[in-house]
Amino acid sequence: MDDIPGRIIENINVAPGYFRLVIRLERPLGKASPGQFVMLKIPGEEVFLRRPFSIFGSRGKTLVVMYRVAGKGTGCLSQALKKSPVMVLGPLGRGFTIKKRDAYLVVAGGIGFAGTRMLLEKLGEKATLFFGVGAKEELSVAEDLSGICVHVSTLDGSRGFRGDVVSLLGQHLDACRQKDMEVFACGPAGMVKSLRALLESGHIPCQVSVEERMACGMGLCFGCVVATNDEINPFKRVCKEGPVFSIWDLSL
Amino acid sequence: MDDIPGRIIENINVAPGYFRLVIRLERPLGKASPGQFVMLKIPGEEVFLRRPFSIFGSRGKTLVVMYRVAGKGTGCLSQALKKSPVMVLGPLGRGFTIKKRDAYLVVAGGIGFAGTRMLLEKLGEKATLFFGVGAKEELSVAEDLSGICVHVSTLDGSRGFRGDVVSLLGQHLDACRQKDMEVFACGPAGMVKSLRALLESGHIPCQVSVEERMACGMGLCFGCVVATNDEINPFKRVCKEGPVFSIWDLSL
Amino acid sequence: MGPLAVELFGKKFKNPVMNASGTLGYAVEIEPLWGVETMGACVTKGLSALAHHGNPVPRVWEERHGMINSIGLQNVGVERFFSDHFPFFVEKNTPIIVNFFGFSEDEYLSCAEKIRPHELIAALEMNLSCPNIKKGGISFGKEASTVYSMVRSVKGITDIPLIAKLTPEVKNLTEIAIAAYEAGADGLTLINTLPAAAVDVKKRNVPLKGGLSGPILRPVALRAVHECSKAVPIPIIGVGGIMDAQDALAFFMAGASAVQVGTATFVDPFAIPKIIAGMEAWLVSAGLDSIRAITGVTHE
Amino acid sequence: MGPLAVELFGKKFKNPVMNASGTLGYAVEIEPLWGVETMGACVTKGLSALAHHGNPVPRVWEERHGMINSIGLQNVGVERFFSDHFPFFVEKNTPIIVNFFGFSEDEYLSCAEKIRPHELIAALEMNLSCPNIKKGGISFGKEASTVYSMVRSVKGITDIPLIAKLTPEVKNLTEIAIAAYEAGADGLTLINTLPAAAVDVKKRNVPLKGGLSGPILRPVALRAVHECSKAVPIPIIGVGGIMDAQDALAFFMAGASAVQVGTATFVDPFAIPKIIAGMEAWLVSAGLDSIRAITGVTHE
Ligand SMILES: Cc1cc2nc3c(=O)[nH]c(=O)nc-3n(C[C@H](O)[C@H](O)[C@H](O)COP(=O)(O)OP(=O)(O)OC[C@H]3O[C@@H](n4cnc5c(N)ncnc54)[C@H](O)[C@@H]3O)c2cc1C
Ligand SMILES: Cc1cc2nc3c(=O)[nH]c(=O)nc-3n(C[C@H](O)[C@H](O)[C@H](O)COP(=O)(O)OP(=O)(O)OC[C@H]3O[C@@H](n4cnc5c(N)ncnc54)[C@H](O)[C@@H]3O)c2cc1C
Ligand SMILES: Cc1cc2nc3c(=O)[nH]c(=O)nc-3n(C[C@H](O)[C@H](O)[C@H](O)COP(=O)(O)O)c2cc1C
Ligand SMILES: Cc1cc2nc3c(=O)[nH]c(=O)nc-3n(C[C@H](O)[C@H](O)[C@H](O)COP(=O)(O)O)c2cc1C
Ligand code: FES
Ligand code: FES
Repeated sequence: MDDIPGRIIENINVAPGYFRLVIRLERPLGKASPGQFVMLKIPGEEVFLRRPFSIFGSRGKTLVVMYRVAGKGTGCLSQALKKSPVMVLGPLGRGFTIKKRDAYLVVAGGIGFAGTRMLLEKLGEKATLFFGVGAKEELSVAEDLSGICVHVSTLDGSRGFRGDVVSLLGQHLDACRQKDMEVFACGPAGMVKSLRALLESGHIPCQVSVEERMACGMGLCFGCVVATNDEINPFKRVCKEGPVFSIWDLSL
Repeated sequence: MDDIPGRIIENINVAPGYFRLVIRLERPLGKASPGQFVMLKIPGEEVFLRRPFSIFGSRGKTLVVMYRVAGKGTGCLSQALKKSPVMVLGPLGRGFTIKKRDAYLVVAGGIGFAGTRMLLEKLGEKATLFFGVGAKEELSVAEDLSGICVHVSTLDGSRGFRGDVVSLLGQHLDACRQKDMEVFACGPAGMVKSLRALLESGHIPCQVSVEERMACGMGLCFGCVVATNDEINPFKRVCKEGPVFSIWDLSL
Repeated sequence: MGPLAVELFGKKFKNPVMNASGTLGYAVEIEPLWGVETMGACVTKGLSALAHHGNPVPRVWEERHGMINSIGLQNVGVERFFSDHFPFFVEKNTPIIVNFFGFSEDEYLSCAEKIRPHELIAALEMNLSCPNIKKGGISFGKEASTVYSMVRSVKGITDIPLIAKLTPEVKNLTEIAIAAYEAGADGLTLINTLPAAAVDVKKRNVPLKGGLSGPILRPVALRAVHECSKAVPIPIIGVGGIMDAQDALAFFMAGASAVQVGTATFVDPFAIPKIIAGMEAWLVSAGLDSIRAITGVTHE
Repeated sequence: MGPLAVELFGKKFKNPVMNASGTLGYAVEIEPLWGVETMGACVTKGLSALAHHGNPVPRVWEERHGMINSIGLQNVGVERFFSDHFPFFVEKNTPIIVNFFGFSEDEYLSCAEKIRPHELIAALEMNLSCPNIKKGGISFGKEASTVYSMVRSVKGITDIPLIAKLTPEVKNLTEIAIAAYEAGADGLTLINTLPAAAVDVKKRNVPLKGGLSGPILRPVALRAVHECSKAVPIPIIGVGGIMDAQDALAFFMAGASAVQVGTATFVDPFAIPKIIAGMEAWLVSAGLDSIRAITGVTHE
C-alpha cells in the first residue's frame, strides 16, 4: 500500500455517464489482487474526502479506473482536465479469493463490472460473465474482453436478455448445477439481495464485492461497515475486511 | 457597478513579488474614476472571500490589475493560469476628487502605486509623482509613465533617494509651498501616518486612499471601517465612504 | 402568487427568502445590482435604542469556507433608521423584519417600543446573542429562563409579531426554542453565528474573536432547524451557510418555513436572486406547486 | 530530544503531535504507510467496559471542508483491546493515551478500573461527550457539576494521569474546563466534534446526525483552546480541523501544549508525519529551539 502522486493522462466518456480514467503514477502501484480498490483524491479543492474506485487495470506506472458519474465527486472528476494532479492510495482491501474450481460465474451489474475486470483477466477462459446494464450503450464499458463467454442483459431489451442480470443468471444456473463452481459478483445492493435469494437453495459458494460510503478507505474510521452474521463483531469494515465477502456471511 | 465574468489573459511577474494581471471581461466595466477598485473572485475554491484591487487600467472589456503577493489569496492568484475564470465586481468606492489646482503631488508607496495609476493618467503633466519602493527592481511596476515628473526613493538606495518616500517628498515640499497644491497618496498605513506628520504644519490639502480588510467591498457588512473625526458616526466604511478620505478627517 | 409564496405570522410573502441581518447594509447598497423587492422580506441591520459605533478593526477574518466577524453591532440607532432608511423600503414597497438588540433588558424594551406598527413591518427579530452587561457579558440567549422572560417582556409592549433569533452556543437549543415559544414568540430564527477565534500565525496573535458564518455553519444550523422544528409549532427561519438553492432546499426539508442568506452575498452578490430563481426552478422540475410541499419532509 | 519534545503529565514525549481518538483505527492499520512511533503518543479508539457494535450505516457524510460521523463508538471492549491490540504498542515502544467512555458513571468507572498502569500508558482520555442514558441521553459533558463529579470519581480509582475531553456544545466551555480542573483532571482535550445534521436533498431525508469534524471545526476549537488555556493551569491538547503544520502552530499559539489530528488523515494519510516535519522546519526557520517558545504567545 502506498499513496502515490499521479497525473490524469486520459479521462474519456466511453458510454453515457461512464468514464475511463487513465492515470500516470510517479511510482508503480503495488501488486493488486482482483477486487482491490484505490482511494482517489479528486483534483481541486471542492471535494473534501477521497473516493473509492476499483482497480480496473494496472500495469507499471499506469492505472486505469472506470467510473460512472453518481454525484459531486464523480461529477467533478468527469470535468478534470488532462495533466490534473491526483493522489492514489492503494491497493486497498481484501479482494476475491480464487480457489480451484471447475467453473466460475462472474456477475456484474452496471459499473459493478469495474470491480470484476481484473478478476476476469485472472480467471480467463474458465470464467463466464453475466453482465447486466440498463441499455446497450453501456456495454462499451466491457469492450475488450476476449476468450471469455459473455451473457448480456439489458433492462430495456436493447441487447441480449431483457431484464436484470440475476434473472439472466437464473436461466443459466441449472445447466451448471452439477459442477464444482463459484459465483463472484459486484453490483448494486439490490442485485446482491436478489442474487442471494437465487443462490439460497443451492448453497452455491459466492463472493460479492460490496459498496459503502467511506472516509478513509484503510480501516481507520470504521465508517464503512457492513452487517455480517458474526455474533461477536457483526459490523465489518468494507475497506479492510472487505470489500469482498462471502455472500453467506452478510446479514442482508 | 456590475459583477462581470471574465477570464485571465495575462498574469505576469513584472518585478519580484509583483504581478500584472490582465482580464478580458464579458462586458465592459462601468466608467471608473481614479482611486476606485474592484472585488476579484480568485479562481479555484481555495479562497473564500473576494479580494480588493485598485483599477490599474480599464479600457473596453479589458481590465488591468497590478498586485503584490501578500498572502493566501494573492499567492493563489499568482498561480492562476491563462483562461482561468474570475468574477469582477466594480467599480467600487469613492475615488479621488480632483479640484482645479496649480500643482498635484502624488505619493505612492510600493504597490500603493496601483491606486494612483489612473489618477496620474488623468492629471497628466500637472502631476509630480513621488514613488517609494524597497529596491530598484520594483520600479518596473511604474514603467509606462510619460510626461510626468517622477521622483524616486528606494529603501536600499539602489536608485534615486535613499530612504522612504515621505522623506523624499519632504525635500521637495518647501519648493512648492507657495502654490495652490494638493497631495494625493496611496500606500501602507505607516506611510500615511508619516505623511500626515509631514503635512500637519502646512495645512496642505491631502486625499489618501486607505486599505482595510474587506468581506463584501460594497458597504454591506461594515467590516472595513476606518476611524474618522466624525463624532456622531466615527467609523466609515473604506469600501463605500472610501477608500479615499481627506487625510485630515482620519483619526490616525 | 407563485410556488414560493408563503404565509407567516399572519402575513403573505411572495417568497420565503430574506437576507440575514447585518449582511446587506441598509439595503440601499445592493440597489445597483438588484432590487430589494426581489426578496420576500428584507431583514434590517441590527438596531438598538441608541446608535452604536461598533468595534475597532480588524472586524472580519477569512476562514476556509467561512469567515469570522466582530462588527460590534454598529448602527445608527432605531430612530435614525426610521427617519433616514425606512422611507426607502416604503418607496420600494418591501416588507421588512426589524432586527434589534440591547445590552440590557431595558435597552431591548426601549428599542422595541420605538418601533410603531406599519403595514410593511412584518415582524421584529430579537437578536438574543447579545451580551448582557449586567450579567458580566453572558449572552441573553444562553438560558431558557432568560429567553423566556426577555421574549415575554417584549411581547408585552408590542403588537408586531416577534421572532426570537437564537445563538447556537448553548447546552440544549431545543429547550431554549421551547422557552421562546412558550413565552409567546411568533417564530424563531436559527441560528446566529458560532463564537470562534482567529489566530494569525505570522504575527503570533489573536487578531479577533467573533462569530463564525458561512458554509462551515450549515450542518450545525441544519441540525438546529431539524430538532427545533419538531419541538415547536411556530415557523422557523433557517440561516447559516446557505450558498445556493440546494442549500436552501435542505433547510426547508429540515423544517424551515423561510430562509435567510448572509455570507453568501459577500462571495457572490447575486446569491439571493439566484437562490430564489433556483428554488423556483427546482420546484417546477420536481413537479411541486408549493414550497410547503417539502417543508419538514425529513420529519419522517 | 529535538525542539518538539515536551513534558506533559510528568512524562516526556518526543513530540506533541498525536492522532485524534477514533481516526486511526487500532493504529496497526497505518503501518503500511508510516510507523505509529512517529508520534509523541498514540490515542486509542474510544474503549468501553464492554464491546460496542456501533451504529448502522450511513456512518459518515461528506460536508464542504469537513465531515459528519456517527460511528457509534464501535470497539472491541477494553479487555480485548489490552489482550489483542496493546502488544502492538509494546512492540513499537510507543506511549498511548487510552480514550474511554461509558453510557453511565458505572461504565466509565468499570472501564477505567480495567486499565492497569503501564509505563507506556501516558494518560487516560475521558470522552465526556457520551450520552448519559440514565439522564435521557444528555451528554455528561454538558454541565459543570456532572463533569466535576465524573472526573472526581474516575480520579478516585486510577493512578494514571487523567485527561478530560470536552464537547463544545455547552453554554460556557470555560466553566466546564474549570470544573474538570478543580475535580483533579491532569489535562484537557479540546474539542470533540460539534453536533450536526446532514440533509440529502435528492432523497429528501436526514441520512444521519452526528459529529462534525475537519477544517470547519478549527475556528471553534481555537477559541476553546484560547479561552480555556487562560482559565486553567493544566496542559491542553488542541484538536479540531488541523490539516497542516500552520494549523497546528495556531493551536500552540492559542495555548495548546499538544495537538491531535483526526480528519486530516482521511484526506491525506501522511498528514501527521507531514505536520511533525513541518512544525520542526518552522521552528528552525523561526530560530526557536523549543515549541514551548510559542505555546500561549497570543495571551498577550
Ligand atoms: C470498494 C468500492 C469500489 C468502487 N469502485 C467503483 C468503480 O470502479 N467505479 C465507480 O464508478 N464507482 C465505484 N464505486 C462507487 C463510487 O465510490 C461512488 O460512486 C462514488 O464515491 C460517488 O461519489 P460522488 O461524490 O460522485 O457521489 P455523492 O453521492 O455526491 O457522494 C457523497 C458521498 O457518498 C459516497 N458514496 C456515494 N455513493 C457511493 C457508493 N455507491 N459507494 C460508496 N460510496 C458512495 C461518496 O464516496 C461520498 O463520500 C466503488 C465503491 C466502493 C466502496
Ligand atoms: C481598496 C483597496 C485597493 C487595493 N488595491 C490593491 C492593488 O491594486 N494591488 C495590490 O496588490 N493590493 C491591493 N490592495 C491590498 C490587497 O487587497 C491585499 O494585499 C490582499 O487582499 C491580500 O490578500 P491575501 O489573501 O493575499 O493576503 P492574506 O493576508 O492571506 O489575506 C487575508 C485577508 O486579509 C485581507 N487583507 C490582507 N492584507 C490586506 C490589505 N493590505 N488591505 C486589505 N485587505 C487585506 C485579505 O483581503 C483577506 O481577506 C488593496 C486593498 C484595498 C482595500
Ligand atoms: C458581517 C455580519 C454581520 C452580522 N450582523 C448581525 C446583526 O446585526 N444581528 C444579527 O442578529 N445577526 C447578525 N449576523 C448574523 C447573520 O445574520 C447570520 O445569522 C449568520 O451570519 C449566519 O448566516 P450566514 O452563514 O448565511 O452568514 C451578522 C453576520 C455577519 C457575517
Ligand atoms: C470517525 C471519527 C471517530 C471518532 N471517534 C471518537 C472516539 O471514539 N472518541 C472520541 O473522544 N472522539 C472521537 N472522535 C472525535 C475526534 O477525536 C476529534 O475530536 C474530532 O474529530 C475533531 O478533530 P478533527 O477535526 O481533526 O477530526 C472521532 C472523530 C471521527 C471523525
Ligand atoms: S472507510 Fe474508514 S474504516 Fe473503512
Ligand atoms: S467590506 Fe463590507 S462594508 Fe466594506
